[in-house]
Amino acid sequence: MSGAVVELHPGSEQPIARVRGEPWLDVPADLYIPPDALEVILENFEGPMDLLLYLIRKANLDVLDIPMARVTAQYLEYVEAMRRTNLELAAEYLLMAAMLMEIKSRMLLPRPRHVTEEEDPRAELVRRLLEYERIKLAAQKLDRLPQRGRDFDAIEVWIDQTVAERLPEVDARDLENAWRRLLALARVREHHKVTRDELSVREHMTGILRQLADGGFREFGELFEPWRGVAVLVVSFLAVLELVRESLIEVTQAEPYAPIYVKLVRHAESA
Amino acid sequence: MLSPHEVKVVLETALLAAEEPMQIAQLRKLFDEEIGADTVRRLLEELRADWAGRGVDLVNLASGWRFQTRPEFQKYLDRANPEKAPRYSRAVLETLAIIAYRQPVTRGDIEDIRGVTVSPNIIKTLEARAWIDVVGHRDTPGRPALYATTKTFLDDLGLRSLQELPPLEEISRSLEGTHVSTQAALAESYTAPAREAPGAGEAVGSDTELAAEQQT
Amino acid sequence: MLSPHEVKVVLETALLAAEEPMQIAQLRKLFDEEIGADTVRRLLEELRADWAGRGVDLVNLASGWRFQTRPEFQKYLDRANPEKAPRYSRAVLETLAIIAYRQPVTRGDIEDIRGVTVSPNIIKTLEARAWIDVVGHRDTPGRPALYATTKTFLDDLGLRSLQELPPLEEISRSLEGTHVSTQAALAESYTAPAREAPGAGEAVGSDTELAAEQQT
Repeated sequence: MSGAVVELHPGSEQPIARVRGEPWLDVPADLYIPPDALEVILENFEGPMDLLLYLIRKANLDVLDIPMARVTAQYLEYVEAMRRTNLELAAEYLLMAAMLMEIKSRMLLPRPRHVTEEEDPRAELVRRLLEYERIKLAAQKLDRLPQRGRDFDAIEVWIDQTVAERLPEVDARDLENAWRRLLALARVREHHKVTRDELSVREHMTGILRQLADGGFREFGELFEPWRGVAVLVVSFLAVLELVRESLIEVTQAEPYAPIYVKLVRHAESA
Repeated sequence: MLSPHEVKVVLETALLAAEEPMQIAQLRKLFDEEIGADTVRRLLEELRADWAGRGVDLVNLASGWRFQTRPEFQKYLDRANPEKAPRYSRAVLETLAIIAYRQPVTRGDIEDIRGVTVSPNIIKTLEARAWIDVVGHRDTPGRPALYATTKTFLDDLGLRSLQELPPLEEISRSLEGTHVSTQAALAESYTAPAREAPGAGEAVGSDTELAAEQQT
Repeated sequence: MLSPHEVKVVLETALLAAEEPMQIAQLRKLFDEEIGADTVRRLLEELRADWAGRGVDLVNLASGWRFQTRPEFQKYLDRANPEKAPRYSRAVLETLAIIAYRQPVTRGDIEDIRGVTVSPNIIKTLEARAWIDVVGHRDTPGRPALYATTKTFLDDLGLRSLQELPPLEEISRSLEGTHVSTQAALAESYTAPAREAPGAGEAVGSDTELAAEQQT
């Protein structure tokens, strides 16, 4: 690739570029730039703002009083040169060209006697150039700060884990909380003393849960065994109610008198 | 030309910053100039001596030299990383609370209060920690062991005596429902154990949960 | 009860072993007993002094205290570890500078200042380094993300706050009679990227270059 023979050093004491060993001491006044050099020069600019700033700074022009005609001409010659060499030109460069020409033409219009800074057609461009330059210099300064990984490393000494397993810590507060929980549970249990009757309800609850274990629907009536007598029927019914109360099963009926269906409630945790 | 002291400072810096143990050959590459392997080895031994009495040790492993923390300092490091701290399960904490507040108690007493059987693992966990021990046997059928908390328990919790545990009176008063805290405790008891919920349908059975669980 | 010397050894050990900078509050948690924040601060200053003249420095950063190698020793470390940390391209550095100095900013804001489109790679590079993150969205059509720098950014550049960033320069009207630094910066800004030159012939204008490149 021909670009490889070009080195670029604009703005320094060294030749701006070296093309096939020949030094180019400056961006030439007539702006004839060999295509090879142009390519490399452009790569060194971060976009039209950067190029424009370079042209202004290089010619040592006053940023606050930019000679628009001169700068626009120079800029356009660069853009023209790029087009001649068929370099793919980013839209931003053309946009800037249009902006420069617009400012230039507005400056040719007769101006009011007292031109305030805001009325200067260049004001916005100048603001943007100064902001860009400020950021560009700040970026260089940031790059000069010592950077972890590049200029220094954080220390992280190996932690020797040969020690026995780590034991949980407990404090008095934990014990108090545990005790409170127990008391609260004890209170709840008082209302549901596990009596013989209750146990038989729980036994039926377990039975119903087993029947529904596949997760499918059962018709309500299937859960009962009427042939075992009224007592068992009542206990089974209590078991269903208890299961509903504990949100373990759900009972659905589409409309009055339609069949009632029962299925397990799927808790997110049990998934 | 670096002085031996300067070479030692560079070795120390490189070893402190290294992610992996470093071999003598690697350490020699730190320098522009030629430093003999013997010199490096001698300076490493000096460094090791310099670090005596500190929390970090220079050790010589199969894969090279590295700085590592001394095991005695593990407890301090652990405190700095509480998110890695293992925690006891509710079952262990409740069992411990019952023993602490109701000692001496039998396993049956604990089961009566908790409403679930107490797995032997829970008792073993607390005994292994030397927080509880058997102080006698109740004179009932089977002569069940009576558990109580130890001095180690008090020491580890930073208590001088059982009197310094949060007072029980307050808690028992709250049992009457006169205290707002009971409400809070009740609310907690319904929200906190949500993770234990699946399969709790038969929770009136055995306490199969793990004695201690690592918090993730 | 630990002696001040013992406390200092624990602090040193914890800081040497820590993955992240540690705050005073975290350091106080290392201890069982109550150690005042002032005491910890004083001992940290003592530690810092103890380490003077070594290759490692105790520094106070945005997110706390950390041991790190002194930049003067990097040349030795680089010899042992030839893969260098990335040098960022001008595009990345300028984007970072805009976010650092003008935060919070949207990608559009960055493009307005730089005058070129910002490639997603640049943002990704800075996000991957955890130097920037999205702190919100501007309430305009498209709700563009607002970027800001992170604590890691400050830590990695050895800064305690954004106040410590190099001040933005007051730009002069023209180069005549300006401070040398601007001159030098101008020269630097066009010479430094020369090493990037060969290759990307189509890179003109847009940020198609690699966001970060390894220095060779």
